[in-house]
Amino acid sequence: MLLWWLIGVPLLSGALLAVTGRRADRAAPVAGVLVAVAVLGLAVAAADARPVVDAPLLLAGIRAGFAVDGLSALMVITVAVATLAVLVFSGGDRDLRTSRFVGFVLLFAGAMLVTVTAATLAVLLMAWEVMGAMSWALIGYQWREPESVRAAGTAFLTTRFADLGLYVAAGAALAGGVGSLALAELPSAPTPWLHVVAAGVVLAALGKSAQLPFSFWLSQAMHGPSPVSALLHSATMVAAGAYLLLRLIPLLEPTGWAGPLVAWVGAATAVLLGLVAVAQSDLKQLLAASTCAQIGFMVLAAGAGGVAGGALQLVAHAATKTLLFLAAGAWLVVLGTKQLGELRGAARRFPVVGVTFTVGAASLAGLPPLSLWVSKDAVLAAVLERGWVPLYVAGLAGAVISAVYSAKAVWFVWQPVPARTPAGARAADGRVNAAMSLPLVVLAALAALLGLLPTLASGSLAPAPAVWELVLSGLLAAAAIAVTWRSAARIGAPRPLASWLGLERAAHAVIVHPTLALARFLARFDDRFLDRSVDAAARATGAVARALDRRGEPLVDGAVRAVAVAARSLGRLARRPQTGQVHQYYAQAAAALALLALFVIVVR
Amino acid sequence: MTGASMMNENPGALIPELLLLGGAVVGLLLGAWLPRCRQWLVRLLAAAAALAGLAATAAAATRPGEVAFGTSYAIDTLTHATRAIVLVAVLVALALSVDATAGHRRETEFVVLLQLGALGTILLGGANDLLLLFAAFLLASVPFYALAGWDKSTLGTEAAMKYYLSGAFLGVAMLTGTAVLYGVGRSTAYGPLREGLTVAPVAAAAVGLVAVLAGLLFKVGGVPGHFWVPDVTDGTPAPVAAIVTTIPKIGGLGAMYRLLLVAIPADTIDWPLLVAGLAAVSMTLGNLAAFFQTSVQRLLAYSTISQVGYLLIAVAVAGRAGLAQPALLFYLAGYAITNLGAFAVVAALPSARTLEDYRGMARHRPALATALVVCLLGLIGTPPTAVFVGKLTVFTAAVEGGFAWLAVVAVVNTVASVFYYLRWIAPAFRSAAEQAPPAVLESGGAAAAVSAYACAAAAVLLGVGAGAVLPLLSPA
Amino acid sequence: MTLELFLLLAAALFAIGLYGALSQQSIVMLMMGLELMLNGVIVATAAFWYFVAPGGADGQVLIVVIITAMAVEMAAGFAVVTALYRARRVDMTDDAADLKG
Amino acid sequence: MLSLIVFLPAAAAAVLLLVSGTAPRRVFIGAWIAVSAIDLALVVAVWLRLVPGGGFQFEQRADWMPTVGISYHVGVDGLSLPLVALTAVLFGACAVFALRETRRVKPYVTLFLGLQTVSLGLFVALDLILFFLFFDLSIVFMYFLIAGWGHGERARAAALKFFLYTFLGSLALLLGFILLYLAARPHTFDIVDLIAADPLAGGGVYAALTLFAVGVGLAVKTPTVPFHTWLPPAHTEAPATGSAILAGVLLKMGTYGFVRIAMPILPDTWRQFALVAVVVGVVSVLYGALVALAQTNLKRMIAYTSVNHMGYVILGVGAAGILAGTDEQARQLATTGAVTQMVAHGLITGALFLLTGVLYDRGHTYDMAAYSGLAARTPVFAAVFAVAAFASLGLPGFAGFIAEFQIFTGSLSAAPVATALAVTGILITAGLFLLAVQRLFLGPLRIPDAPGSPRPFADLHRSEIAAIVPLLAVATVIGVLPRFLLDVIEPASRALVELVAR
Amino acid sequence: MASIVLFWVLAVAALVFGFLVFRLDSMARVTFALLASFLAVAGLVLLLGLGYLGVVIALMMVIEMVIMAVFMIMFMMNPAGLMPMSMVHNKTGSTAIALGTFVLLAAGILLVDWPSRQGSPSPDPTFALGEALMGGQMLTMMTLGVALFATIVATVVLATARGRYDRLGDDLRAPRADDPAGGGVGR
Repeated sequence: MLLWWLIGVPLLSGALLAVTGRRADRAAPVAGVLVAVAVLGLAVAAADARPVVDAPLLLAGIRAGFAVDGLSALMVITVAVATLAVLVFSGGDRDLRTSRFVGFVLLFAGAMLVTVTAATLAVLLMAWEVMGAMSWALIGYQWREPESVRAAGTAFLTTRFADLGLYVAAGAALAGGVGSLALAELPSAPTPWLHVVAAGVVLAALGKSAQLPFSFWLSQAMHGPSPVSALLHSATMVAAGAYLLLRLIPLLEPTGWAGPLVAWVGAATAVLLGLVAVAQSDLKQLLAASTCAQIGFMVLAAGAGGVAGGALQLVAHAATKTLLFLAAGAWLVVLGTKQLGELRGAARRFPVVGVTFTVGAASLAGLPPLSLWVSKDAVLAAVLERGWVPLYVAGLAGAVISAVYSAKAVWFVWQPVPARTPAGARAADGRVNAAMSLPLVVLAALAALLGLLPTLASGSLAPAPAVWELVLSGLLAAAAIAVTWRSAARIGAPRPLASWLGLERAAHAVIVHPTLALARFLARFDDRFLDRSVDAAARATGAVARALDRRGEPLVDGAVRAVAVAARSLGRLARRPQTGQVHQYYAQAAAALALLALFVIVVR
Repeated sequence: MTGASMMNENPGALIPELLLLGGAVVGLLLGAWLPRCRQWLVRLLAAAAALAGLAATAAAATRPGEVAFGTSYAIDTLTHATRAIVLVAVLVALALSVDATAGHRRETEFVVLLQLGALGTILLGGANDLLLLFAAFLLASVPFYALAGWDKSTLGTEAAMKYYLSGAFLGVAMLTGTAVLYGVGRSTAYGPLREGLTVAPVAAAAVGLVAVLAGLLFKVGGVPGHFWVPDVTDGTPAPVAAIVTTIPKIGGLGAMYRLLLVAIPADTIDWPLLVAGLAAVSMTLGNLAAFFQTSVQRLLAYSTISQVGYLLIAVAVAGRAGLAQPALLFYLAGYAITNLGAFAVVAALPSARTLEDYRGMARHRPALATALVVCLLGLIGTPPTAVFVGKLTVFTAAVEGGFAWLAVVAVVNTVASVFYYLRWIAPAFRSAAEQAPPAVLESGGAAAAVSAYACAAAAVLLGVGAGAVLPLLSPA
Repeated sequence: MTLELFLLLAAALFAIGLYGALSQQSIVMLMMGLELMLNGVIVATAAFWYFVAPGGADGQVLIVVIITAMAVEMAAGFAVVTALYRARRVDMTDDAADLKG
Repeated sequence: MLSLIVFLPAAAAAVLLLVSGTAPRRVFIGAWIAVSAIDLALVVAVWLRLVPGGGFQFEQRADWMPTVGISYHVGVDGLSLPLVALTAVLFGACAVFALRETRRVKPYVTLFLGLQTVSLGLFVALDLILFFLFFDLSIVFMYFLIAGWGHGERARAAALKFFLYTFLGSLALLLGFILLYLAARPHTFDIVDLIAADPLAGGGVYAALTLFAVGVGLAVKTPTVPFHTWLPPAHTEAPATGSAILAGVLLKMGTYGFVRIAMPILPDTWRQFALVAVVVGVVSVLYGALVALAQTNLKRMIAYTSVNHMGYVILGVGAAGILAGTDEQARQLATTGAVTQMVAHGLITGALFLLTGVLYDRGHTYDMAAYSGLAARTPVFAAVFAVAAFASLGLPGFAGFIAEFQIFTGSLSAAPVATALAVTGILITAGLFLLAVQRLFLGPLRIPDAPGSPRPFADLHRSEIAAIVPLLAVATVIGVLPRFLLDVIEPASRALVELVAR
Repeated sequence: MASIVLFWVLAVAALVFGFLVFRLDSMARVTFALLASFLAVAGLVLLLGLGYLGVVIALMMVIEMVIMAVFMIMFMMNPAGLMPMSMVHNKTGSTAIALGTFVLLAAGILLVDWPSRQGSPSPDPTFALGEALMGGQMLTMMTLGVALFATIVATVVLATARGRYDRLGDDLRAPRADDPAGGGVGR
């Protein structure tokens, strides 16, 4: 029952708010926060009680099962916290104090909660897709802006493309005899289907997590409000992919290929998208790319089988990234810009935001003793345990790069306030109100302290990173920061990196444009050819008739033109014998009768 | 089989026919003494005769079948059904012609000619001997020639001329065929003829059969004896057109069915294929030619040609499909009532001659428009009208009799026919610009309209109640 | 005197009549063609009776039927021509061809 | 009971015909709403008393034409009852929606009541001829609705095409029925008897031809590629309610025919040619989705998505006929999904068509390029449309997902490649619906300046909300709590799958 | 022998006169040519032993042709053949069809294996005919009778311009028939 409440409360209250519309705008922010608090309470309770429930869904075997186990417990709390933080923060933003926004956020969070507690593929897929749709609604929240709308579409379509993998996986699981579609039973599918299931799951997870080659949608998603980004990038949506992979490590293992593939994709994303982040001049874009890169570590962990490391990374990153996005959002609200160049001195002018941002960035950079430093090394330890040295090296490179871009961001905001206000930026008279600051502080604390979690729950982290690894990564991070600090202003932005490796253009060129072209071609085909050939037989016969009667005038009725023309010709032909002349009737009748007699004689 | 022992000249077996004849003779005499405006008595007498004939038919149908007047006249289910359908058609024709003929100086003759023609048609259906067949052909033809020219208009007389010339020419063919069949079969009675034909030279028998069929095709208006149909239907008043496109078909098809089934061994002449071909050509030609007609009567004329095509399917499978006879007879009944209904609508709007004249009909004459739609959809074969059951049984019989291809042709044709029926329905339901009914939609009288309603209702009821009727139509 | 000879004669008369029926414009002349065709049929019928089935009377009755038919059709034809002539002052088939199509 | 449900609207129509046409239009539409409500209540009563898995229930059988094996035979089971309910719901919605209809209300209402009888009758018919009767009459009624209340001259052309095309299909169906009738000993048109007899067991050319005729007839109505070309013009030119019924109910007649007639009566042949159905289904899915994607006319677009959605149904029933390499559960899932999809599509697309009717009512064009940013002016309309669009693109939480998910998972083992291809259909539909929502409602405001402007571009009226929202609500309930529906369908689809496998 | 000669003479006569029907210009001559052809055929029928029928044909045709001659003269232009004229259409086609028909028929006649003769003529064919007419074919004759009756009604309807109501008023009460040209016995 607890679990039903956990997923029911946000979903129902969210749906209620979303449906109520403007009438509830006034009460929405408060209601949202209250619900979020309730959810957090439920989440904690659920994490403690570890409930398992289910209900019949489709055919007898396929049930709507939910369960909270270790991984889920961690996730539900993370999700609840992130949601609460985001709702509290957005309460301070005038544009977001609508029941529509709060409703969608709650629905979104509810869907994520369902995702992380789902025990069967069917329910997981449902929540997974709802999350995608809600991301559309949230990214496109400012629907009058064509860019946000387009960004929303891109996000939804890209993730849905990946979701197709889950549909196929579900089918393949059923084909493979896993009639219940239970996640736990998926690995028991026989070979041909096992691979299909794994491939589908991997595709879906990579798409949701904006791993290569799907990363571009996350860049677009920055058009949404900052709290949305915070939610999307931290505990939900992109994290869902990583969560799914972590949850289904037992499925990846027996295939032989899925683990290494996933690991390599994760590592590649960590490195390449890290470089992309370095090249960004827009703070939110930088953070977005860094999200991809950081999620890459989780994916790497999943590929290497390091559940604990991956989960830790997930939680730590959630706290950190929520913090960073909210900070960026706060600046965006008060300063009206998110360009790094225009944010010079922002931290000095808004010290609370600046400090918390710096804490978050330091964590992101992997500076000891902050949370991501630990979690990253936990992931890398899992990789190393496998003996995948190249991957380990790549991971370290990724870590170094993350230090570089974190340092770059921090460098900018702590620069002295420029003398003249950049054009287009809002006059700096805004204040960061309490609703915004409170979550920042809390999150900063979390981001800093979550690294201690494994030590609290002693021994739960396996394999634990060796001391030398921790030291090595800490040193590398520090060194990278030091180097960056001095050259931050000169970091260039190579085109491919600045434009997110051109992934979106590639997607357009490879998938969107051909599809549209095919669609247009087929539409023309449908109109011009298929429609007209409705009665090709009649036309063929009609050809002779038309030769006899060329005067066939164009018919008003365009739709049935081809048939009609043919029919008209035939109709005229059929009327030709009726000349009105009796002697011609006679001749025709006589000839016809003679033919009939001959016919009868011949066929006999 | 022969001679006196079987000789049955009991006139009691022919009560319906005699009633018709008596009605005609008495009616003619009566009419000679009646004032012009009291000629409706003759019509009443004719109706009474027809009703009495129906009662007699019903009574006779309960008795087992027999052969009367030597072997020349068969009284069986086919004959009973022919009688019943023709008599009902006569009743409808009497009703729907009231508006056009009441008080006319030749009203009496109209009624009498109708009765005589109907009598000939019934005899056609029962004829079991080539000689009687031709005599009945003659009797079923001449009165209708006169009906065609009855109104003495320029178009009506032209129609009569064409009708007559077609009939004379194909009548000659029919006599030729009779002579040839007699020559190779040594008899004109169907039973002995069949024995004679089993050993007869095929070529001569084929020529004879085709020539005899030519006359019957003239009666039913099937290709190649169809040339008169459009011209006569178009040139005559709607009641006459209704009569000549409906009544002769009933007996003609019955005669064809009996002739082929009883007298012509399919082993000698492949008549099923012949009739199937005729059916296919008839329905196709009729439908195609109807496509772009603008005159409603001409359109209906071609539609009757196509309907003959469907009816011929049942003839083609005579003896090869159990359903052939009930299918034929039921379709005939449904066709007769539906076709008369459509013509009744035309008769009710005597000024509307083209499809475009019917524009706005639904608004100004909603009931009549409904009747029209029911009848036209009925002719298409939309369930649950009678023609649908007819088509269903006919198609079933066709497939059962090995003519699946013919059923396919019929299906395609049915779809094609929808087009021109809809060309008529569509303007009727288009809103007319003006509020007042246009002049062309002025009523021609209540009788035709009432007949139209009755026919439309009957077409549906017959379809719905087909279950009760069909068992009566199977061969005993 | 054989059946074939009679039949050939009948066929010849029939063909001549057919030619007349097809080629004559005047309705009455056309009717003559039809009569001539029936003339041939009479010959054929009589021959069939004599050479094939002399035992029965069907052939004879057929001839009676043919003669009656000739009379009936003649009468009907004249009546039609009269009516047509009264209505439109023509007696040619070609001139009465308003109904077509 | 069933006969009452079926003929109540017709009786009401007959009574209404006697009422003068000058009576206030509320009388007619009120009567229609009342009749629909009663019908719906009766259907609910039947639903509550139905024993799932109990075969045909509420059967009534009376000889009609015993000599040709035709009887009046009606009954419902788990396959037909959901569709009966769908029909009742949709007609109720259309009745409410019609409150704003002003043109010739009397014939409009009587035609719709007639159509209601016909539609309900088709889904309860257990005799082929009875089925055909309703099948054919649906064409006739719909023809008059399109021609009479459509958009002008083109509507008549579209109606004509609709009539001719679907009539050809119905006659092909009739030929197939005749072949079935002749194959059975004793000859009968009774569906139950035919299923029991399995007259064409063993296949052969005759059986193949029979299935071909039946299949073509149903495929035209469904419609599947390449028999779909009547659909876009018919939908585009039809009035909103007509489109809703056409898409929501009439298209189902085709697919229902597959599960009621083609599959159980011709199991061997169905299995033999199941792959054809699968291919046709997949082609319809992709083709319909792609062509819809390229449309600029909103109603045409939705019409093509019908082709797409019906393609899933065909895929599902086709997969149910492939025994090799599948287990019964998968086939059953595919069948259940196919039936669920019929219901889901009826509700969702019905709502969408009613919404396009609203759009046309306000802007007098379906051209999406003429609109933009309507959400500013008509927030409720935008929200309802967006919900309907997301429901239609198969978002979980709505009925469409439940259906499509079952079809995909059930079909994959039978036809892996085809299903994998078909899955991409949901991506394309997602794209096109997003595009449509984006073009119409989002971005800066733009309203077509049709003649007669300035016109208020009003938001949804109360009657429109009352018509459309319940449809989406039902779709949502099915999407969230599908058991009440699946409990009815599943036993029947199990029985069907067993019949196909025999 | 004599019968053979007679056959040929009559056959040739029937054909020649028949042919002349469509070659002569004068309507009167045409009519009589047709009559001659009929008479020749009547002779042939007599030759085959059907005395009664031969005579009937001859009588019938004489009457018919006389009536026809009257009609010819009534309606047709050029009744006396004063000027040569042609009133034919589609001569080529007609000729082709007629010749074709003849060729086909003749080929058929010569190729077909006609049935052999069965039975023999009754001693009195006329009596046999009468027996048939009063026996097995009675209904045929009755029908023909009714057909003649119908023909009378039909021809009257078609051919008369004025009916009883024109002559005697709508209630048939006129004391005198109103005829444009007086008629009847009392003239």
